[in-house]
Order: sequence, then C-alpha cells, then structure tokens
Amino acid sequence: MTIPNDTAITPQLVADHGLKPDEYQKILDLIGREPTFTELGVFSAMWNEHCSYKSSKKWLRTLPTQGPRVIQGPGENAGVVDIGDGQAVVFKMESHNHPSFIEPYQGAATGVGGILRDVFTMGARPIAAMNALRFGAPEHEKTQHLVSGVVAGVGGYGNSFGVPTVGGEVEFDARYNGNILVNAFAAGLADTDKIFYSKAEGVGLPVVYLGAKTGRDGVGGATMASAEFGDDIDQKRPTVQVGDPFTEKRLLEACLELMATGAVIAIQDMGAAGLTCSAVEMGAKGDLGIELDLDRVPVREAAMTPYEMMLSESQERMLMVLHPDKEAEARAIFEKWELDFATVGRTTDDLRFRIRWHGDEVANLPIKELGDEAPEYDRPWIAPQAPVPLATNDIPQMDVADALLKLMGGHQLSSRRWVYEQYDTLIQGNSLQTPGGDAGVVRVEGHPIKALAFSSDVTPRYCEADPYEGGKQAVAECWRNLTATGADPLAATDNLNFGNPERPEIMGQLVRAIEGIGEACRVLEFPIVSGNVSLYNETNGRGIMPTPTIGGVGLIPDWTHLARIAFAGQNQPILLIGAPPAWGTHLGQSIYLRDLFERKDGPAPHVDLVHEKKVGDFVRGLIRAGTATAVHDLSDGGLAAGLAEMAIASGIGATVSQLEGYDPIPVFFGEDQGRYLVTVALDAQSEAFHDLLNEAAVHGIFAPWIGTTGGTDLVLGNARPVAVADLRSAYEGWFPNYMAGQ
Amino acid sequence: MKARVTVTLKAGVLDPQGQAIEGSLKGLGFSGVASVRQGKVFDLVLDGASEEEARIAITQMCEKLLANTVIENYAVEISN
Amino acid sequence: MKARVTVTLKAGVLDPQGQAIEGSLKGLGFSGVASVRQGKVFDLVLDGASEEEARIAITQMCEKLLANTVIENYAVEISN
Amino acid sequence: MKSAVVVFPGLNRDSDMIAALTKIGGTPPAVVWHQDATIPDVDLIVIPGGFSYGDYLRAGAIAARSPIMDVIRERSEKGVRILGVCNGFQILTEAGLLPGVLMRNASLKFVCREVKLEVANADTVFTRGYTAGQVIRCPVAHHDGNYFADPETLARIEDNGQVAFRYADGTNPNGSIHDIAGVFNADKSVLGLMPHPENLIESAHGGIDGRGLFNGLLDAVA
Ligand SMILES: Nc1ncnc2c1ncn2[C@@H]1O[C@H](COP(=O)(O)OP(=O)(O)O)[C@@H](O)[C@H]1O
Ligand SMILES: [Mg+2]
Repeated sequence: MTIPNDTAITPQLVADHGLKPDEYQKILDLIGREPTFTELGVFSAMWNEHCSYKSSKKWLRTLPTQGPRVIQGPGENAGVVDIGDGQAVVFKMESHNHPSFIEPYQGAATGVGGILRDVFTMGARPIAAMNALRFGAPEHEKTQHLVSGVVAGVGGYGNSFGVPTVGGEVEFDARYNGNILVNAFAAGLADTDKIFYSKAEGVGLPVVYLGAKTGRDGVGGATMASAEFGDDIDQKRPTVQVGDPFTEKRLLEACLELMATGAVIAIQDMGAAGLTCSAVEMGAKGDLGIELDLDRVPVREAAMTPYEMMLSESQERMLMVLHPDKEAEARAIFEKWELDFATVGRTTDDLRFRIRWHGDEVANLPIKELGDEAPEYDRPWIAPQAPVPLATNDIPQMDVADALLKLMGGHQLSSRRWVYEQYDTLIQGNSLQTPGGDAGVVRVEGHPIKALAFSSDVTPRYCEADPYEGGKQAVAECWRNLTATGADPLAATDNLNFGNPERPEIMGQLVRAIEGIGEACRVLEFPIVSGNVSLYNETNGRGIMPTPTIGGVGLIPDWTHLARIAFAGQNQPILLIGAPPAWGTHLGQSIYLRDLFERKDGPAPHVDLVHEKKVGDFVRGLIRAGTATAVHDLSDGGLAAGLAEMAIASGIGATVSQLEGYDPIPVFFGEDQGRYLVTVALDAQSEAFHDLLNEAAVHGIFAPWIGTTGGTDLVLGNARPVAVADLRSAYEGWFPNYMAGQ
Repeated sequence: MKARVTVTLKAGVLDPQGQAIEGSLKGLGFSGVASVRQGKVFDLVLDGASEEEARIAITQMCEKLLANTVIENYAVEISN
Repeated sequence: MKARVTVTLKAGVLDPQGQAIEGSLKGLGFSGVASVRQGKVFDLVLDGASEEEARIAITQMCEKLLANTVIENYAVEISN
Repeated sequence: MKSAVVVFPGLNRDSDMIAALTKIGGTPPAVVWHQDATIPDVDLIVIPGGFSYGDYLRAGAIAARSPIMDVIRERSEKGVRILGVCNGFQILTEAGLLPGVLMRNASLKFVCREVKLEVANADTVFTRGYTAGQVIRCPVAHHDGNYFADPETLARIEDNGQVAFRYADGTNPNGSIHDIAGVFNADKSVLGLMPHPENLIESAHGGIDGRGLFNGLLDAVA
C-alpha cells in the first residue's frame, strides 16, 4: 500500500513529535512502512503521555474503581455513580496546566469547557463545578497576573455556560512559579438508563461532526502538554485555543435534545488531539474501523492540511455515531441551535483508521493498535526517604494569639472570597452551601430532600514529604470534608499532577502517591471512578510539588440535616472528635512551621484510615440525628484555624480552655489527621451530653469537650483573647489586598 | 498628545464575538457580510512627551497591559 | 471590500474599563497618562458591493447593532 | 394569572425563573423560544438572566434586536407587564424599553454575592409586595450591572419615581450611579433589575426576600 507523502520523516521530525526512537521503531514494525506526516501526527497524539497514560497506566490499574454504586469507572469521559431513584451523578476532574500558564484566561476557560463537555457527553446536565488552583509564590512577578487571568477565565466560562461553581482550592508556593496548576472538576446529573458511551456499534453507520468549526487552534497542544517547559517556550507555542461558552451552552442543549430522540449510538467529545483521539476511541472500543473524509469537516480557516485537521484542538466539538434513519432529525436539532452538523465518515468492519482528503488516502492505520498498542512503561522509581521526626525540644514558640492572627491573614489560610465571588455560585437555584464551607452542596433537582456534596483536596507539602501518606491524606481530607456536611462519601476522581516521570525520584512520588490513594480509597470505600494524569510539570528541570488532587462526591439523603461550619449559637459545648489525648501533637510539615518559621521539615502527619472511618461515621451520625449544630473538619493550621473559621463564619466567639499542662503550640497548631470540631445544643451538665461523650468512648473515639461558644472573642487557652472582628479582617483582607498590589 | 491604540486578534485565533455579530448581522438582513472580527481601541491622552517618547511608552503599555500579545496584535497611531 | 468600524463612547459617558486601565497604567509606572477611553473596532469583509453601497449598509449596521447610539459614536473607514 | 418566559440562546437562568414563577404562582409559565412567531396571551412577560448570544457585543445587544422583541414591544403597549432580570434588564435597555444602559462593573469583575436592596418605590404592581424604604436581601450575579444614564435621564427617572430598587447599606457591587439596581419605564409597566429575586424564594436558598416581587405581581395581575 502506498500513500502519497510530501513531508520527509526525519529523525528530527520524529523527535519533535515527542516520539522516542524505540517508539518510532514500534510504529514501523506495526505498520510495516514509513508513516505519512499525517500518520506521524496521529501516532504522536495517541501515544503521548496525555492520551496513552504510558507512564502511569501500570499504577493506575491498582486503584480501586468498583463499588456497589459505581455504574461506570475510569475509561469513559467521566465516572458514573448511582444516587438512587433512577439517577446518577457523572463527574471528572481534568488539568489544563500548561495552557493556563501560557494564556491564563483562555487556558483556564477552555479547561472548564473541556470538563463540562466530558460530563454532558455522557448525557448528564452539569450541576456543579469546582476548580483547584495552584500558583507560584505570591511575590513572584507572574503570580498576580496569572491569578487574575485564571480566575477570570474559570468564571468567564462557567458563569456564561450556567453551572454553579461550588468549591475549589487556591494555594501559593514557589514550586509552582513556572508551572501553575489549573484542575477543573464538573459533575452532572443523568438518569441511569440514559447514560451515553463512546463505544461505536454497527457497521456502515454515519460518523457525525457537531458543534464549532475546526481551526488551527492548539495544533501540537497534546504534545506540548507532555513536554517540559524550557526558556524556549515561546517557540513551542501553538495557536492558543479560545473558549466560546456561548457555543458550548448551545452544544449542551443540542446534545441533550438529540440524546432524548434516541438517535445517538455513541458519542465522544473532541478534547486533546480532537478528531484523532475521538474517532480512534469510538472505533477501537467498538471493534470497528473508522473512515473519515476530511473534505467534509467544517473548517474555519482556508487551506487546512489533513495533519492540522486531525490534530486541531478547536473547542466545543463533538463526534457521534448516529442511527442512519435519525440523521435528518438530528440535523434539524443542530440547525435550530445554529451549530455545525456534518457527516464526516462511517464505521467499517476492517479495524482500520482511514483518512481521505482531496481524493487521496492520507492515513490508513490499524485502529486497535493506535490505542491498545501504545507503549506502556514500567519506569524505574525510587521510594522517597521519609523525613526524620522533629526533635521533641525543637518546637519554635510564638504567642498563640499572634500566631493565629498572622496565619489567618496569610496567603495559605485567608479567605478565598476574592476568587469565588467571581464565580456564579447560585445559578440553577439549587445551591445549599456555596464556597466557604467544608464542601459545596447542591440539592438534586426534582427531589424534595436529596442533595450532593462536593470537595476538592490535596496537601502537596505532605505529598512531597511522604507521597504515600500524602496520597492517603488527600483522599481522607476529601472524604472528611464531605462527611462534615453530613454526606455519605460516594466516590472520587483524581487529578495526578507530577513532574517528569523519566526521573526515578519523580516516578517514585507518583507510584507511592497512587499506592496511598488506593489504600485510602479501599479502606474508606471511596472508589476512584475517573481521573486525569498530568506529568512533566517542570520548568528547567525543577518539578512542582507532587499534587494528586482528589475531587469527591457525597450524597446527603436529607438536606434539612445539612451541617455547616458557622457556630450556631451562644453557649454551645465544642467537642474535638477524633483527637489524640493531647488534642493535637503533630507539627511536621505544618503551616505553623512553614509560614511562621520558614521550616519545611518533619514527617507528614499519619492518617489512620480505620480510625478515620470510625470517627467520620460517628460525626455523620451526630449530624443525621440532628445533634450536631455546627461541624468543621481540621486541616491546615490545626485546631486554632478551625475554631477561627467557625467563629468568623458566625460572628460568635468561643472559649477553649479545658486543657492544662500541654505545650499550646502542638495543641493549637498541630495538624493531626482525622479530627472534627462539633458543637451541640446541649447543656454540658445534662445527661444527654454525658451520654454523648459516653457513646464516643464506647466507639473508642476520644471526643473531649474543649470549650464553649459565646461572646465576641476567641480565647485559646491562656492566650490573650482575640476579637472575632479582628480575625475576620485579617482573614478577609489578605486576598483583596494582594490583588490590589498592597 | 493623543494616541490611539488598536488591538486586534491575530489571524487564526477564534473570535467568538466576531462570529456572534456576524450571525446577528445576517439575521438582521445584511446578507453581504462575509466576516466580522472584533477588536479594541484605546484612546490615550498623554501629558507632555515628545512623539518619540510617547511611542516608546505606548509600545511598553501595549506589551505590558493593553494587548495580550499571545493572541493579539496592536497598532499605535499618534496624533499631534 | 474591507471596512473598519470604530465605536467609541460619547464624551461624558462613564467608562469603567478606560478608568480601570488608566489606574493600572499608572500603577505600572506610566505617570504621563492623563486619560484612557476604551472603544471597539469591527473589521468587516463585505461581498461585492460598491463603496457607496457598502457605506450605506455599514451605517445601517452601526445604527441597528454595532453601536448603542445612546452612549456611543461610530466611525466608518472603507479600504479598497 | 398567566405568564410567559422568553428564552434566547445563551440565557441560563431561565430554569431558575420558571421554577420561581411555578412555585409562587402555582402554574408554570409558558416558555417562548426567541424564534417563535408569537407569545401566548399572558399578563406578564419575563426575560430571565444569562448571557444571550454570549453577551459578545454588549450585554443584551444582540437579543434586543431579535424579531420577538417587536412582539414584546407591542404587548407592552397593550398593557402587558414586562419584567427583565439581569440579562433581561440589559436586553430591555438595549431595546429602548427602559432608560439608561448597563455598563461593565466598575471592578471589571463578575460579581456573585448577596447585597441589600432598598425598595425605592413600592407603589407599583411589581413592588407592592414590599413597603417603601424596606431593605431586603438579594443575590446578584453579573458582569455588566453598572447602571448609567445621562444627567437629564437620571433626573427624569428620579423625579418620576422610576427607580425601583437601590443597593443599600454600602453594598453597591458594581458602581451603579445613584446606587440604582432596578428601574421602571415611565408608566411603571416595565421593570428591569440586576439582582436575582428568583434565587431567594425558599428556605433552601437561605431566605425568601425575593418572594415579595412575585407575590405582589401575581396578586396584582391575578
Ligand atoms: N478556586 C476556588 N473556587 C471556589 N471555591 C474555592 C476556591 N478555593 C477555595 N474555595 C473555597 O474556600 C473554602 C476554603 O478552602 P480550603 O481551605 O481548601 O477548604 P478545606 O480546608 O475545607 O478543604 C472552601 O469552601 C473552598 O471550596
Ligand atoms: Mg474542611
């Protein structure tokens, strides 16, 4: 077979496509001839890290992905989990790190657009979004510009599309100076019997292109996402993708309308390496070949080559296999929404991926091998060394009140209001808890009392100190945040952001983090149903901190028993549920050491998963029984920060003075895991209160009564009282001041 | 000293604004419209600077703020 | 036929974007900036029309859509 | 009382508005697609919020030039009440059915938060569910809510009681002149406002201050 090719395939060209010599040899062996330029592009797109998961696949397989409620685990556009009553929640998280560094607004916007598309491709209407953002040091010259662009982009797309953004994370660290992280999460709701998949079925059926036209956007983008940045980044820059949320909103409505007609056999959105990945996946999954006629692809620009069309990452596009007798009906729907609709190919029975253009065949490749035979590596890795414990006499001291005020007004613990007020958190009218609590909560449309909770978590500094414990902690914190609202954690999605896996230390971080995530998910019965891997997050050889972001979803059977973090009234006893005997002990890798003393030493806190589950189940029980009046889990900044957040949210103070004879620093700033603050509307002298304490003890849970709400000051042990108003102004001040350049 | 900076999208960059306007113009019956691309103008008044100095300053303003040079081109016109 | 329509705010109409940009430019150290007003440009390509016809059509487009004549002025420039 | 919600492509708070009208009025409104030739016989026509046509030219500009707006204008002349919320308000000003314009927020940023609104004129069908001077809670969510009118227009609408709502207690989120959050046309049969009363009508929303608008309206035209 000969296919005309006017571009010579040189070793340099192969290397420019991110293909290693042995990978290229594998291509030659597979097809028995030199690939055409277009074919080389197709291989590079399918075999790069982003699409093939070649470095991570071996380890991803070890994650628990099944559970009684899991309808669809990893491998489709998004995970699907049963929430009862014939409905399912469909969700996923995905990174758009490199594009956001190059063009923060459009990079973030198209990241949000991509994840929304993943969700509605499955037939689900998006109901909630989150965004986990990591920027360089606040004082780094690019940071402020990147923050303002990324946040505007996330909002610009999500707000216009019409999905409430109910949660997320924002962190700053110098390790992200040259490589920010933008991880976008979306969840949607669908009927369990109307989920759509990407597997094509049936020979000779039309392959239909829908949505926006194809331009040269991001040609080479998927390859770029799998390459390290260097100083020559400008040369590598492809045409930036621009998001069009108006088109996406129409695409959503048109797709859902079309799905309801029964015309759709298979559907796949065009994400990274657009037409290539989507067509190959649909065919390969269904054991079918695909033939495309590029002359029919709607294009936005003149003289596009087949190579460009196959690799274009133009946004807001979909590929479908349709029932032939419904083609006209489908076309009418798309025309009503003023979107492009073109039959660009058909399914075949020969397992080939054929591309025709101007009467020539420009590619003819074995479709299964493009996906299944992608290289898979067992990359060498070395287990990271756990840091030595802090010496017992090595606890830097500081006035507790001063330390608290400084931390609450610092970049790590301060309010993210500046960010989330740029997001529409209320649209759709179902938001029960908007950002600022432990998890965002939206009620299930059409159901009187059911709701879903969402949280996104990871603590990269723990992952760096100990990727295994850090991986566990990310899952546990997410599970805890969901639990703190009263939700049953259902399942999670993971977004694994790491450096260059070809370096054994980095590969070691990835392996150990996945092992930790897997362990936590197993014990907590919190399966991973979708995810995304972003590697090569490095600039000039320096990697980011290992950042496996976990996005979790929980189910609240009755939202009238939804717990919030604000103290609910005066004179309510405060319990520290799940505490070690000294309330708090662990200062290794704490915010106290890092942000007040510039120390990054000590081990990451240990997560006792069995204890975690027991404590969480107990707290959830208190919420469901209506006993808990306010609940907040403890994370960064420990007990002091947790109390301050509850006080600020309510305007009510608290006095916490029951513990004597311990060093106050670990007590108030230790970051021991598995702890919750819970208030109850019970008299501390009452029998009911004592019964509660007894019940905790019976479960083997230490749940000391540590203090009482009331007044307008927060009093921590013997420290000077701090006015809640002062805490609030520190807490609310940092972000707006920083963005105003003060 | 007055100056006008015109910022336009680079060729090949998607222009959803232009597209929507094009669609609307056609809907309003302007059938001859083959394409619309939208851009921005900034009219600046500068205090006492020579044309030379003004041009240098404005170029810097464009690079730093007025244009997003990843996706936009700019042109500077100085009048009087 | 190509045309450029420039739409600018009428004098006296508040320009939040211009003001914010003026503030940012000063913040960046461009001290000589006395004022900034932001406007829009539309680059149109029109199919086969005489310059005369094009000008009439474009003026209608401005009146009907491109400019909000309550607050905006427009200018039309036709090239070739 | 019969109502209709008009939907343009890109609007996204239509379902919120339909839910509010249904929950408070008891019957769902008619939903009219912008390409429909006509609007059923109703007492109230609502244009909800969102980003019609992406708000890509000026907020509301493209929708305001759609043929359905001629139908709305005709109905308005016949005394049908017209309510525009957020993008609906922007569309009504762009269509010339309400005075003034809505410009980019002074912060240049989208803003979603709760504000306080003072009811500036409670003596209309829209606002009779409130008392004059009453301060209510209400969420906003917009990028272009910065109300502006030239001095004569401003004087005229102020004198004529055409200001419906003002941001109160220093909560103006967008730089609107005279803290204006909502305005009527001259005979008070058309109301446009930036805040979203439809997102504060049940305990799940954390408050019901938005109900007053719908209650007053539904009673009046019932
Ligand atoms: N980028 C963001 N978008 C939306 N909400 C955010 C964002 N960043 C932080 N938040 C919200 O701010 C609150 C505090 O965040 P965080 O400290 O990460 O919470 P937690 O410690 O409970 O995980 C949460 O409610 C979170 O959802
Ligand atoms: Mg929390």
